[in-house]
Amino acid sequence: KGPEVVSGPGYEEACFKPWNAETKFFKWPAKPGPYKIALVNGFVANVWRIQMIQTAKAYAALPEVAKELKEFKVVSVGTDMAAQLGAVEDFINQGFDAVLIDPNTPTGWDRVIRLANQKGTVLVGFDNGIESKDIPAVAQDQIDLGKISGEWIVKNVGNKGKLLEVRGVAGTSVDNERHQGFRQVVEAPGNSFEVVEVVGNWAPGDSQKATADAIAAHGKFDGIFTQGGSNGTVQAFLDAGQPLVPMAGEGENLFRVQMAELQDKGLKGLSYGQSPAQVAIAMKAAIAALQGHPIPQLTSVPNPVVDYTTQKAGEDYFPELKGDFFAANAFPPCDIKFTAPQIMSQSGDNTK
Amino acid sequence: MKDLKLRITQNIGPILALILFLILYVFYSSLHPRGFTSDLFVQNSNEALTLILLGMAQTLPVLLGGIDLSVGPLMTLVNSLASHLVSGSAVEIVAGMIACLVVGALGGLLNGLIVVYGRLQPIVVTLATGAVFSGIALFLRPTPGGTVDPDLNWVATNALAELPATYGWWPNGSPAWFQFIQGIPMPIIILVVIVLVVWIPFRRSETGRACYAVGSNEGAAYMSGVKIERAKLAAYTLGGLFAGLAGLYFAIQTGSGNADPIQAGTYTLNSIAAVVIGGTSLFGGAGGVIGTIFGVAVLRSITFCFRVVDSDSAIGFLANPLLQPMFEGLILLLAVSIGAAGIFRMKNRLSIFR
Amino acid sequence: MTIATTAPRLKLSGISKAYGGVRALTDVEFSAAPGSIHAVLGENGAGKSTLIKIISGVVVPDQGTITFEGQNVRFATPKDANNVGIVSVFQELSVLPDLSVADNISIVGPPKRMGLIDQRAQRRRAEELLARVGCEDINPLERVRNLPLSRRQMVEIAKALGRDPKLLILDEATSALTASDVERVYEILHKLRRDGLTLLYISHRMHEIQELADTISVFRNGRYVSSFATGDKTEDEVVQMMIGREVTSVYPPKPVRTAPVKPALEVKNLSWTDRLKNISFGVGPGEIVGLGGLDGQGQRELLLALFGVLKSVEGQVTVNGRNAKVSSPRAATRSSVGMALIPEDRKTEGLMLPMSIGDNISLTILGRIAKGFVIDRSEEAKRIAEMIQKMQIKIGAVGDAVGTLSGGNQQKVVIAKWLLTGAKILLLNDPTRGIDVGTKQEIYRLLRNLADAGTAIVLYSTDYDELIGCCDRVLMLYDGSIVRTLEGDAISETNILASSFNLSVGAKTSGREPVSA
Amino acid sequence: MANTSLSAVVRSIDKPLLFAGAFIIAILVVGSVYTMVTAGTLTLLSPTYLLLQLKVASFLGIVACGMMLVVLLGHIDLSVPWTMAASAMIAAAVGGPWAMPIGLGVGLLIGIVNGIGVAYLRVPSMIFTLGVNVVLRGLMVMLTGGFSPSSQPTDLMLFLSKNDVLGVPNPVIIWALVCFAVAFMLKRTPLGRYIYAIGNRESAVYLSGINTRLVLVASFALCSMLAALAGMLLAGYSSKAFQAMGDPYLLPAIAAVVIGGTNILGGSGKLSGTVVGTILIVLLQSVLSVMQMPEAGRQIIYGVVIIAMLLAYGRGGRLRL
Ligand SMILES: Nc1ncnc2c1ncn2[C@@H]1O[C@H](COP(=O)(O)OP(=O)(O)OP(=O)(O)O)[C@@H](O)[C@H]1O
Ligand SMILES: Nc1ncnc2c1ncn2[C@@H]1O[C@H](COP(=O)(O)OP(=O)(O)OP(=O)(O)O)[C@@H](O)[C@H]1O
Ligand SMILES: O[C@@H]1[C@H](O)[C@H](O)CO[C@H]1O
Ligand SMILES: [Mg+2]
Ligand SMILES: [Mg+2]
Repeated sequence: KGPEVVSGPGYEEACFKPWNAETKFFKWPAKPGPYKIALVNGFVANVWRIQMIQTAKAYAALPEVAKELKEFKVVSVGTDMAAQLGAVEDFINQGFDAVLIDPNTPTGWDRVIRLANQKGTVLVGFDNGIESKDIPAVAQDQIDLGKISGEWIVKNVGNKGKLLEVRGVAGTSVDNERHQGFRQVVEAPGNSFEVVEVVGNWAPGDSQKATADAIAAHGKFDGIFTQGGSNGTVQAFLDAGQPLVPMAGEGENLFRVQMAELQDKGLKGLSYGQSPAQVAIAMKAAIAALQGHPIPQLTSVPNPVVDYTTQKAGEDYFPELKGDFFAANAFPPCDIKFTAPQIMSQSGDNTK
Repeated sequence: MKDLKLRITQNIGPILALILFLILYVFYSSLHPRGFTSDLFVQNSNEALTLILLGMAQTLPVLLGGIDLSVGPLMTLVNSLASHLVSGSAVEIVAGMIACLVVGALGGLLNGLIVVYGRLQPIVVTLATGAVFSGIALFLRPTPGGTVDPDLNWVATNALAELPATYGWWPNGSPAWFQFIQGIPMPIIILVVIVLVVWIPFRRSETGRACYAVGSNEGAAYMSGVKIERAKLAAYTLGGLFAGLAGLYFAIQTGSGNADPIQAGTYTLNSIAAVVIGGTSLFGGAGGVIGTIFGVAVLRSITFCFRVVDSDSAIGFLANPLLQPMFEGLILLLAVSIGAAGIFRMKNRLSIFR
Repeated sequence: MTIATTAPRLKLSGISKAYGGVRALTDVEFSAAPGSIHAVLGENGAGKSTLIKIISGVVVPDQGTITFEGQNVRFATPKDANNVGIVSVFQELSVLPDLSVADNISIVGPPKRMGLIDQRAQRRRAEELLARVGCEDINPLERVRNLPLSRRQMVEIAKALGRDPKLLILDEATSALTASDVERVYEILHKLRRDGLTLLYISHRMHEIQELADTISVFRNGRYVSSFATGDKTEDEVVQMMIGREVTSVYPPKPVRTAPVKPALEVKNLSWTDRLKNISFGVGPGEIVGLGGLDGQGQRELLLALFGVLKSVEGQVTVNGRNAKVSSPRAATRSSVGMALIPEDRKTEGLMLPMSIGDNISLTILGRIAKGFVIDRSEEAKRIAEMIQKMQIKIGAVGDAVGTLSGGNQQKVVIAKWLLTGAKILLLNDPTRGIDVGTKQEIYRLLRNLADAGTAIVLYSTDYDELIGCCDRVLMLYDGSIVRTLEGDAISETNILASSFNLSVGAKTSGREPVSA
Repeated sequence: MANTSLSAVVRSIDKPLLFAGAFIIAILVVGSVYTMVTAGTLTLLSPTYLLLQLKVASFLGIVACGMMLVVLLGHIDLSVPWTMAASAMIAAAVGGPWAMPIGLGVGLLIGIVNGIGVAYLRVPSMIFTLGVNVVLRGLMVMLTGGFSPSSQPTDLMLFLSKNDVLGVPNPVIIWALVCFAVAFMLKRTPLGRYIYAIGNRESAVYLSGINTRLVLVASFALCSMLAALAGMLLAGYSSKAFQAMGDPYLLPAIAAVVIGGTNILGGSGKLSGTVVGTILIVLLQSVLSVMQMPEAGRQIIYGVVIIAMLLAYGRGGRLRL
């Protein structure tokens, strides 16, 4: 059992953009709504995940979505793969129609996928990748994020010099793919960069410490690529009295504010967002699938990227907001339109 | 009769854990739309087994009066190793599994050797070896991946029925006696086998008792002519073996390897919590893995419950994903504080010191 | 009988042992014959325990040789000694509190079935051995933690017998035993002697030695003095050998009781769980009141109750006529109450063994000698020095760990820290257990002087000699209530033993409940 | 103690200090060789680098001071990570002049809760503080999720963590002050003596008429308040208070304390050791980072160093028999 594998065209291609030409489509037999949908998150104690959950709840609360939902349940199982597999299987057993997954690891999903197919449950992965080709997933191209950053750096630095790469949490696929993409570009023939690599764990504190050390040991840099905790890296340069240089970083609001304020001090910035709003696309995909529409096995979510020249206050970043959040939060083609501030300021306890 | 009373008072910890588990589990399975089914039981035991095995690994050092901060990393190390070794031909698979368990045992033995001959405190030794194990794991599996035999994965994570089915033992129907037991989840069978074949004999052996003796009063044990070094080494090695089993099952269950140090840390801390809830004294000398099994059951049941509470019910707030993490903590605190009830019943204040 | 008759079973020659700076034993010659109960006497710190530890493989001597049954032996661990038949019951008990009595008794070499411990057989074995030492009342499944000290010592003895030793060593193994237990142990030891065992017996109770030993060896500060048959020398001569000076009467004279003063401490209908029942008595300033009776009749609980350690105690306690609400040791030590308790077990309740002698002594008064938040160190040093001097504590330096002192000196430290507080009501829980005659004498004097200076003293002792020698009054406890009060000449061995023995039937069932974990 | 015997002094002339000190030098040498070879510089020996390390070390150092107090009692505080985060995040959320006092208040509160759990409920600290850590994490998820609080440190936090006095970074000065205060408390006040005493034998201290529960609660409170202080300084330093900001501080803090020669079972240890232990850990982390050692290698070296240090001087004696 399980979905029928069909070839395009898919449904709402503008929103559900197939990863590439080879990407196949899944088609489940249409079910009458309203549906029971669950979201199984892993680690929860970081802003990105919290914002993601908030977005999911806000999206589920939209009238046009709400009418499709009988129940929407969210659990965060922490960094424990067994618990995450268990939770998904539990919701399958409970007879949920679809389960959205922000996976702790890309591997190990075969069993639950097999069960889901037996019971006709739709699973949709998002954010961190899932290796299996038998489950529909929504993802941003992390390798591409690395490449974009690399190309932008080459554009702004020229094709030689000393670069600082601040990496994310070791062992995660997100970290690895961004790293690969970046290296592919800067190590491409024609470029001669010396790249100094440190680990910042996507956290400002760690990034700042690692950057400060790197500056102390290696002196001046000509360009920076960081995966997160971006403002920490900027801070380290300021503290060390080092001239700011072109830098590609994550989508934290605080970093974008710095990009705006410090550009004439040399911080030419690029900010790519791993958007927490992916979750909304995943839910939209799940509902579509349940309604019998074909959806891509791998939906490519456009990588929201702004740089110091293109970003607009009040839209791409929010100087007046002191809160901590990821600025990129809207996907117009999928008519997902909340701004991050809307999301983060809604009160915590509106569960549907 | 008098003895029964004595036995109960002496095992009050595990008994309390069992009761607590039953309460939570009945609550969960009664709210569960499908009720208590074989599927449910299979899923729940899959989810619990790895932590149970790791809790067992933690129990031994704790019985000695120590603690082992390296069980999680060691499990992760074996898990990463298994993702390289446990695949291919039947022979390769078996050999691979044995290799994994040996590595686990050796890891435990290493801890034991440093603790005994280095005469260092277990908590700091394992804090350090834990880092080393994590490092090796990351080295083996820089990113999650690898493969473990899919049939093995399927068999080990389903009801017993799938065992003959997967390997086609009885092409023309399974024998009658099998019908009775085929509903039992594989993880439960694995657990029972391990307890019967490894733990019970150890517990009843002289060395096993020596571990309790050492944990109870090392000096006295030494004076009484107990082979304290052998006991310690045995305990740590067995602990390592259990950690290895945890890592191996984890690999089989997830069909892959993952060196994530953060996950390793989570598992270590949960294993300690499970041991305590299971009624093993952190001072050593009293307790056992049976209690720990219930301890894990309690921990897991807490999270199970969050999946079934209805947001419009009286306890709907438990359904709020942004409140759950806090309530998880509060319930954990509650569970580990149950022992405190005893404190208030103590009529002699001296008995709280130990 | 004399020593030379038979070839010695055990022979030590030129044995020396030093712990860091401390010379515990110097060039010791010693031998013990088969079929003999051989008492080893000496002051605290004379080296008795060290000698025993060397014989039983706990510590390795720096020099010298040990010959056992003609063979030259070297023990690296107690196990080695066990293997040749040397079994010891140590001063610091070696019981395993969390294990059952049965497990403790068969901790090594348990009966086995198919390579595993045979629980049933082990239990039977325990029952037999316990019966042998007359403790049928102890349940083999009970955790040792829940037994009072005297029962634990009996378990230890049973455990030792279970290893059918050739050489059995009892290092103050009877220090907490009560009259009836002792009787029983004597019978056993005599039988073992008839069976040809060698027994080394260490005790500070003179009358025990006289009754039991056939041979006596005396040690003085780490050196072997001499051996002789019991009865060849008078008690006073022996004591003189031990402490190297005249001892006149061990006990200071009791003052003639004047008209009863109004009590400093008065207790009315004090009850606690089922262990204390309507206890009423008073202690006047200058009075030493003894608590007697078999061990485990509630004496310890009574002291703990007075000192505020026990919860939900009923009844009324008044100090100097004022109602004293003592709900914690802290409250008990308030200057308005001014109590002090010398606890049962100095190692776990009296001292922080790894900390310095000084830190241990001054602990009780830090609050008082602090100027604002800061300890006045010169004042502290002064007070400590005074106490060490006054109590004649034998120490290397005040900075040394108290754990390195011998039992007696450790006990002096415990007393010292309480005398510093200038307590007016002194509760003592068997304070001379494991303490040598010389030190005992000092302590008795001290108590009497304190009493004369107006301190009210309650003294529980498992040694009836002491009750007779020191107390102005003795309250005999049985099963949690005062059954008899002995006063003046009525405080006699016969009376005390009499009351003890009448009660001994009931006593069998009384020792079991937990005293303190 | 007023007059410890000379031998005792000599013995305690901190092996930890000597070994750890020597190792710190070794780390610097290795690091310098590396920079010399790769960049042809000796930056690791430059005052700027060393001051930077001291500055970075001060956060861990302050946490370790607090941790040492509870370790001396024979306990441990696993709630430090989210005590740091909670105090910093709440302080940032509150903002204004009251931010830091309230942050410290949060620490105090957490400490009291830990203290009550350990001293009154007698739950082993290892497990109670673990639970408290989970609860705090949950609370912060709720806070961020529900109210999107400001995460920006106040000017005071920024000043205390960024500025310096005569070239000495403020955090370093604060760390030094904390050290002096704690060392004095341990050496010269009754509370300090009680802490050591309880670490050796609580029952004896209790029977000496001392309110040991109060001592326990006070120590846990101090530990948490120091963690809170460190958290707020860290927020100032990285100009942001954020989820999980304390997570990288737990194990290093424990390691610093034990490398510094404090007995993990309580009862003995010196603050000077903890300070040196802190510096060792921070330098090690930094130099490994500078040498771009991959995570795997880092973990292994980290563990090996701790064991080596302890084997060198941390070996316990035999049981006292
Ligand atoms: N572990 C140790 N470390 C240092 N010194 C010790 C140790 N054990 C004993 N000593 C010292 O060795 C000497 C002999 O001690 P030992 O215990 O043998 O005396 P003892 O005769 O048994 O005294 P007591 O009658 O009080 O038991 C004492 O001065 C004691 O302080
Ligand atoms: N007091 C004791 N308590 C517990 N175990 C002991 C004790 N004394 C010795 N042992 C054990 O017996 C073994 C042999 O003792 P020994 O003194 O030869 O050790 P060792 O290897 O010489 O120690 P070191 O390395 O310090 O020289 C030791 O490894 C120790 O574990
Ligand atoms: O998974 C998310 C995103 O990948 C983001 O890049 C960082 O936070 C993690 O939790
Ligand atoms: Mg002795
Ligand atoms: Mg040696």
